[in-house]
Amino acid sequence: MKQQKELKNIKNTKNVIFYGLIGVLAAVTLASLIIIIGYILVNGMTHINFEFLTQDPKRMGKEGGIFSVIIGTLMVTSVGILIATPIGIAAAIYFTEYSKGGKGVYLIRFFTEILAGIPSIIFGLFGFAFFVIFMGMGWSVLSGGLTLAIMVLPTLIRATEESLKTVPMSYREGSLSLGATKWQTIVRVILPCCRPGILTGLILGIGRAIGETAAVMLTVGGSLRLPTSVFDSTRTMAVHLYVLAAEGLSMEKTYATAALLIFIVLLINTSANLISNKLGGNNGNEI
Amino acid sequence: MVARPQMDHEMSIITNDLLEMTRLVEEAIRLAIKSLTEKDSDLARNIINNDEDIDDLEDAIKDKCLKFLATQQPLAGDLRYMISIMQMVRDLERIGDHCEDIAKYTLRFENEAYMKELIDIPRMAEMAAKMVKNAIDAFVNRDLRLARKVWKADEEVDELFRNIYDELMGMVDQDASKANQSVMFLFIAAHLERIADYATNICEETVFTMEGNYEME
Amino acid sequence: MVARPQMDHEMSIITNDLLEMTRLVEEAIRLAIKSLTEKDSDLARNIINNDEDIDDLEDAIKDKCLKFLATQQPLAGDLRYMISIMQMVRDLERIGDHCEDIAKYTLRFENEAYMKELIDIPRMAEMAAKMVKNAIDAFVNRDLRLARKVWKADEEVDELFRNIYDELMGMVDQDASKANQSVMFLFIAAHLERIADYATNICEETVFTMEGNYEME
Amino acid sequence: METKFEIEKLNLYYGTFQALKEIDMSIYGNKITALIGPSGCGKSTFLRTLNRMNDLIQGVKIDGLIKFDNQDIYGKDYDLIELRKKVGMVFQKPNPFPKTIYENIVYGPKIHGEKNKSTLDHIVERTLKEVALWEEVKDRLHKPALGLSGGQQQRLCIARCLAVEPEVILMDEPTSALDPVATSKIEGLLEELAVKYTIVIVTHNMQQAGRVSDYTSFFLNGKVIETDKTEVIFSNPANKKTEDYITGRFG
Amino acid sequence: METKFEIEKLNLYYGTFQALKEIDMSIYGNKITALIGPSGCGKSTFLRTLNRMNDLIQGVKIDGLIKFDNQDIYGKDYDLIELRKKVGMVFQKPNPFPKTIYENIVYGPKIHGEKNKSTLDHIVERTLKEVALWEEVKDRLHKPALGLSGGQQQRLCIARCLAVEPEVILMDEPTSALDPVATSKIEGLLEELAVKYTIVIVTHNMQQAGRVSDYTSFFLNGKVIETDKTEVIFSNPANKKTEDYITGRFG
Amino acid sequence: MKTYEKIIEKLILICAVTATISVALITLFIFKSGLPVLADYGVFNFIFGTTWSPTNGSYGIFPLIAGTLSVTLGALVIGIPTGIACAVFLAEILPKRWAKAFKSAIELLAGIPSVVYGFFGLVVLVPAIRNFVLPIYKIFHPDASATGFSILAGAVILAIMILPTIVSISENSIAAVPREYKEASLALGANKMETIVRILIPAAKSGILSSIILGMGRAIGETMAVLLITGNMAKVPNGILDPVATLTGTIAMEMGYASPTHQQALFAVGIILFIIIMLLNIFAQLSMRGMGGSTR
Amino acid sequence: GAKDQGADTGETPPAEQVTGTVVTAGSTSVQPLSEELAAAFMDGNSGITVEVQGGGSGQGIKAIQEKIADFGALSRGVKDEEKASVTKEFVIAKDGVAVVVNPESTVQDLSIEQIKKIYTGEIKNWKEVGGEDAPIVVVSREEGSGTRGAFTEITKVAGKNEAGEEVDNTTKDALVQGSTGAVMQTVATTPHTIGYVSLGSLSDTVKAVTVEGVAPSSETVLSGEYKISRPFLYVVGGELSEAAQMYIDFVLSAEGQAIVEESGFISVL
Ligand SMILES: Nc1ncnc2c1ncn2[C@@H]1O[C@H](COP(=O)(O)OP(=O)(O)OP(=O)(O)O)[C@@H](O)[C@H]1O
Ligand SMILES: Nc1ncnc2c1ncn2[C@@H]1O[C@H](COP(=O)(O)OP(=O)(O)OP(=O)(O)O)[C@@H](O)[C@H]1O
Ligand SMILES: [Mg+2]
Ligand SMILES: [Mg+2]
Ligand SMILES: O=P([O-])([O-])[O-]
Repeated sequence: MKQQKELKNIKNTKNVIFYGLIGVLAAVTLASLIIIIGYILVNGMTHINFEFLTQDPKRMGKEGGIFSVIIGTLMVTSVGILIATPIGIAAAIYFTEYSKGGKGVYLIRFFTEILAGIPSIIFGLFGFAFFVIFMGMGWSVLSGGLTLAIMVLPTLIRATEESLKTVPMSYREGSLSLGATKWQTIVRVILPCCRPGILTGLILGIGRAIGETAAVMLTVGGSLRLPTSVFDSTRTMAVHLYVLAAEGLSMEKTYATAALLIFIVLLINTSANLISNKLGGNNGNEI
Repeated sequence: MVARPQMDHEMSIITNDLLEMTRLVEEAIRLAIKSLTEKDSDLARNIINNDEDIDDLEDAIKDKCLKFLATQQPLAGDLRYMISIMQMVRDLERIGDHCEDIAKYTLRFENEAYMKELIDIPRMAEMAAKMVKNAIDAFVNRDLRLARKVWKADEEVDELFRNIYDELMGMVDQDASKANQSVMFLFIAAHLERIADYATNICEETVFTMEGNYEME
Repeated sequence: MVARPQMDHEMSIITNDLLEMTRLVEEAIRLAIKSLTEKDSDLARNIINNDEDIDDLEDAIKDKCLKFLATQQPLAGDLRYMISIMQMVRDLERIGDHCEDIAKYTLRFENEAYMKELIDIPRMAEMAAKMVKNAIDAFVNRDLRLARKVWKADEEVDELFRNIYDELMGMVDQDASKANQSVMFLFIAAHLERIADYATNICEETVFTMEGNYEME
Repeated sequence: METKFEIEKLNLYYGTFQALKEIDMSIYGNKITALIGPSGCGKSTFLRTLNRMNDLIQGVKIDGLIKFDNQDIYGKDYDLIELRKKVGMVFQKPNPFPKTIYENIVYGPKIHGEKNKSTLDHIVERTLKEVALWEEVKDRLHKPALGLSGGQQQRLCIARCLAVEPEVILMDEPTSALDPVATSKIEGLLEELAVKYTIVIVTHNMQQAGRVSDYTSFFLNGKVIETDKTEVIFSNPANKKTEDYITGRFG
Repeated sequence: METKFEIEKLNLYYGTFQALKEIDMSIYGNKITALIGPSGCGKSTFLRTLNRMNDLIQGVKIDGLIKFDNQDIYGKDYDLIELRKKVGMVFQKPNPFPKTIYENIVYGPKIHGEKNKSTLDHIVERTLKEVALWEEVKDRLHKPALGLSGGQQQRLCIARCLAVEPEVILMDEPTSALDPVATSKIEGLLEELAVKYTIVIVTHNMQQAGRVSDYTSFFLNGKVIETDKTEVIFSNPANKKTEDYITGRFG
Repeated sequence: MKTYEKIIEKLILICAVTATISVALITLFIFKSGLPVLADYGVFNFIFGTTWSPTNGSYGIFPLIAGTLSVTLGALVIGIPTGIACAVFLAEILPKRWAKAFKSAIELLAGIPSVVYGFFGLVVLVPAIRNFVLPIYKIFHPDASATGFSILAGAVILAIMILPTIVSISENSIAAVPREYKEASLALGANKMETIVRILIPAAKSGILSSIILGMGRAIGETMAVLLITGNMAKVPNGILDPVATLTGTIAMEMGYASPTHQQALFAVGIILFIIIMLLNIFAQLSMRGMGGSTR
Repeated sequence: GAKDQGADTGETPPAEQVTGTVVTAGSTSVQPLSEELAAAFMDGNSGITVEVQGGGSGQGIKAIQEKIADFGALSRGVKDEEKASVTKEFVIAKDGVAVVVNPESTVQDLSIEQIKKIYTGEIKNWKEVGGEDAPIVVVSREEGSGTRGAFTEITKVAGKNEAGEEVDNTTKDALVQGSTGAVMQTVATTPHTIGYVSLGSLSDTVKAVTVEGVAPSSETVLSGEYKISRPFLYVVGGELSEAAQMYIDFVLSAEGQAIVEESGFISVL
């Protein structure tokens, strides 16, 4: 009995320490989040105004707004995502639905994993050497988009694959047993189930693309011009932010750009959450 | 929506078979007595032959019940119903045997005139036949009151049997030459009494099916 | 590892009950005839009283079988075994009833001397008792050969019954005063013949349990 | 009695493991055939050879003959899609697609080229009535199928299967995920379906095999030990192993 | 006969939904009590009130009295951990931890402070023997438990539960994920366990309730309709609803 | 019918090998540019040389490797316990509603561009370390001096950056532990803490491990944030307050201004980085496969 | 030329108007100036687009090699190994390199020798150069930086060794920052720091010290009093396009050089 009591006391102490530690660490995480985002937003929001959003940068961004940069960001990101999405989804489909195992597939998969781990600076070097120079695309939205596409490909593949894997085998069997072909099954049953998963992957990809600096700087260039086609050079917000910060051109604009960037990321995340919640009702994972 | 169409369907087939068998048996009782009273040997021979039908029907019903038990695995009321039927058809079959026996007596006395007019025996036969029919009806319709009535009716049959016994034994005492016929009539009456007994057994089964025990009162 | 300990356990309990009932019934046959031959009214009364035990045992076994069917849901051989037992105990119970009837005759002739020494009837009783015992043994031990032997033995009993019938009717013809006793003995013999019939029915059940049909040959 | 499937000397290997051994069997039209046997004896494997769902699995090797309506379904020219249309399948766990009830049912017909809206409507109504689900769902045809209860879902899957007008329906333990009430509804349905369709059902539930099927096949270790009328199998099987299995003496 | 649990006027609410209504029941020591009833009638809910597993679920409200060995288990001072030790639980799907067989069994004793290696060894051997698994696994005690077959896993889970020396074992459809052979092994086991333990088992399988239990309770819509000896419930239930349910007339 | 299915299959196969082709091209281009330096300078000298001074023709990247590893290690030391604690907190302790909000907030951290982190580190964290951490550090090492540009700064920022990865993958895998395990443990009389420590975390270990490895990959590969705050001193560090230079930081910083040979040297650094990442990936895959057996 | 699709953008040009795109790429120190110049140039020549890219001096060289830019912008001299790919170089401006210290520092002036000793690690404490008793925190630019190149060369931090090879002796204990802004940020916020930044980017968050008594300014650099300065170059790899020629002409014109001065750099005129 006494022993029991002792045991209980030990357990109580352990409990207190355990929960205390977890609570503190979680609080620290949350605090760092709030501090970082808060710091940037507080310092930056006041400088975001209509002009900042609608004017082109002047004097390297020391003055004026970041309109052309916003457009540039949109273009580069869109090109990257538009190229990566179909390829990524198709690749994921290949891995989960078509591949029959074996060394070859294992290798392909392995390299895809490798791709995910390659640092962005190396993508930048590669993009510069390959797209900008070797393919003769110059610094352009297209070069950057293609580089970003390769960069976000593993993210997309992985997310899509994960959600493809959660589609119960029984759906495939159900469809095939009704006389559907494999492709019909994929298009009509499996992919619709994966919409939230693919969307999540897409959002992650967009996030990565928007936030990317090193790779973009080397491939899109740093022109402050408003791009009129995908062959033009431009600058993304992340690059702009980097240049502003690095050259110490204007603290004000630096904070404002950072705040806007965070704001956009926030917006994308929230809308993604909303959309996936909505699609979620249609998701097969629930049974 | 009926959740057990197959089960109900098979049960009703078996019930119908049971009714059919009852009809055959009831008829056998009546015809047996008819052959006796009217000294109709052909009829008697018919009955003896037809007993096989009853036997076959018994086997068929039991087989169906067995298969029903094996495949449908009934419980509670359904289970008791099936068990009762299996017991009943055995009784019905035995009633059939008794009729066959009665018919055999007819044949044995084919060429002899009866020592007396038959009154009580046909009455008794009629009563027994009715009892069998009612017993089965009570079962099939789950009519406890009717079952109890039939069960009670057995007392009358017993009474009647005792009367017949006394009367016949009295006749033997008076005239030993009538002994043979008397004994025969006695046996026939005993058969009928037995048939009535079976009817009461059937009533007991009804009570069992419906209440789960054999308490008649 | 035995996969169905409960089931086997319950089956053996029921089998034991069946054996016990058989023992009681067998004893009842022997004692009934003993009370008759030795004119032992007390014994006769005992038998009549004890019939209730047999009846109770029948109810108990049937109840156990029912519960076994309901809870264990046996199939195939096990199912047939249970069904057979339910049919058999009914027959055993009826054998008991027949013994009771025989004992009642003993009482009826309590104060009368028998017109003749009883030889064939005890022999017949002994045969019937043996048949019952063997029939059940055959069933419990799944001994088809024994079952068939018992089934065949019925012919002897029938033969014996016919002899007794002729003998007794002959006596009545000669001496009408013996009619009463003769008829009684005849009835007793008929009862015994019936008992033997039941034994053959039990044998049929054995064949059914083991082979799934009632074909005896 | 028409023979729908005629199986002769069927052997099936998963890699080197032989899952089916020298199976000979006939499956009769408009009858319900139940396949029973201990876990891993090859019931599902056998069932899935009948509409070639095993083709999906790597390393499956088959020899022997399976004739469906007298044609060798593993023959070179045999149209797999056509086979799967004619030989529908219902699975252990109800697997309606995460679409609406309506979309689930018209999925098959649409795949096979049916576009006419009123024909599709008609198919939906007909099949839902066939599975006795019409009354329950007619007001929510365009609601998600996953909102149905398990038993309703399984009936929907059957309806979906009926929508492509199969001749045979294969069912792999179709009620093992359902509660008794839902199960008995499906069982009731089976008998009605057998009027029009041939049904082959795998079940672990001996009682179920007994209740619903006309024929029962007992599988053991990849072999068919005994096939007979169901009532015979359950009341008086010919083979000792069958009896041991159904009376639970096995193992 | 000893009464292990005495339940009086038990009501349970999930939020506003009342899942159990005025349950009165006694559960007897060293007996097997089966709970049957259609899906959603509250069997699992009831079972889980007995070791307070419902505490885990948010928004559960309970009133009424549950006495275990004459103590109110929902009483203020009642030691929840002690209760769960004494009232073990086995779940529908075999759920051995992803550890070794040995580790699975000693998990409970270790939690409760047992450190002595030889005592633990002894517990492992004893419990595995109790569940008739010792011979099958004694050479692979330190192999992952998930490598066992479903039936073995479930027996392991029972052994794991026995290792903390419970008085009562609650089982929620413990064989519904198993095949008939594994099921009948578990059923065989139950009867042996009932010598030492009190068992409450939820089952959808009426035959199983019939085969293994001493008492059966029929639940319907959160109420106990009838509790009686199993044989009575199955051969001659007092309540019409019970009869309708067990004969499949229900719904 | 059959033919169009075949064509689709081929198309999809092509998409599937895109990633592989990319890796091949990347490898090709990087090796093409970097190999000459490696060949001339000698792999051993390159990797184990302690002087990084391209202008002077010294290409020893050992300090850079040490810098990368120390920062990464620091980030893991901070990030793993915090991340797992956070994951446990989210999965097991916080009520569902709150957990969802918390989790999407943390995922937000993943979306913040790394420049922002670097910038934040530069203006907030570095001074903070100098002003608050250094005095404490001085208690133990009285003659220490530091500017705040340090392994610690890099580690903290990287830890924050990899937190979302660790938290969200770990949380998912903890939440994916079958409920039955938890119930079984509780039903055996274990309390919640015991259940978490002994059952949930071990059962989720493969997910947690992969989250760590992914996080590690991100930490190693991270460029811009580290660049601004670690001081970029190509020297093997002695303590956590020492500045270091990292592989990626050096490439990013110097590539723009480098002369052709210097550029080649940087590509060679890229090769080493590439190989490290490869090894890490192989290790990750192996360890995950090793673990795969013991979980469902 | 790199790109000429710019020709068909905008309204139809007058017959004699030259159209095209001029790309400059390279040093980020030059980039702000290039932006200004380009903007002013485009105001007057609506048919020509001047695209200003950063990337760094090295990238500038690479860009002209690969012909993706017309001009490479360099904030340092052309290295020997680069000479081969450069056909022409234009000095478009000069930039002083200011030596800056943390605003709290008491040091006002440093000699070139002191600076050299500080940057080679010989002098480690401020008190050795007349400041407070505190270790000196040296902040440098990265290897290859134009600013660093000019700074180390002029202060003799770098020089030929005995073998005659060019050696950069910057102390290994220097913090290295990758850009002007980062250096300023570092020096501004970190006590006891010393760094060097482009004069054009100098702001009052840091304190510029006088070198040999001369304060850094356009005038002092222009006059040669302030020693530490470097040229901003436009280099060309091949033939100039017409548009490029017009642009470089503009840059070197008085108008262009005025803009250079406005931007805080030093005119080469
Ligand atoms: N894809 C596969 N690869 C290898 N072996 C397999 C595969 N599928 C099944 N098997 C093996 O083939 C045998 C038969 O499997 P099958 O699934 O047909 O059994 P079953 O009778 O349906 O069992 P259950 O009742 O458990 O569903 C089993 O031993 C099984 O292990
Ligand atoms: N966590 C919960 N929140 C709300 N309602 C619940 C919850 N768990 C169960 N219920 C509801 O309580 C009722 C009883 O559920 P319970 O799980 O006890 O049923 P059951 O009899 O065990 O059914 P089954 O046979 O399907 O396991 C059901 O209507 C169910 O929907
Ligand atoms: Mg199967
Ligand atoms: Mg439940
Ligand atoms: O090349 P810089 O950036 O140092 O001018």
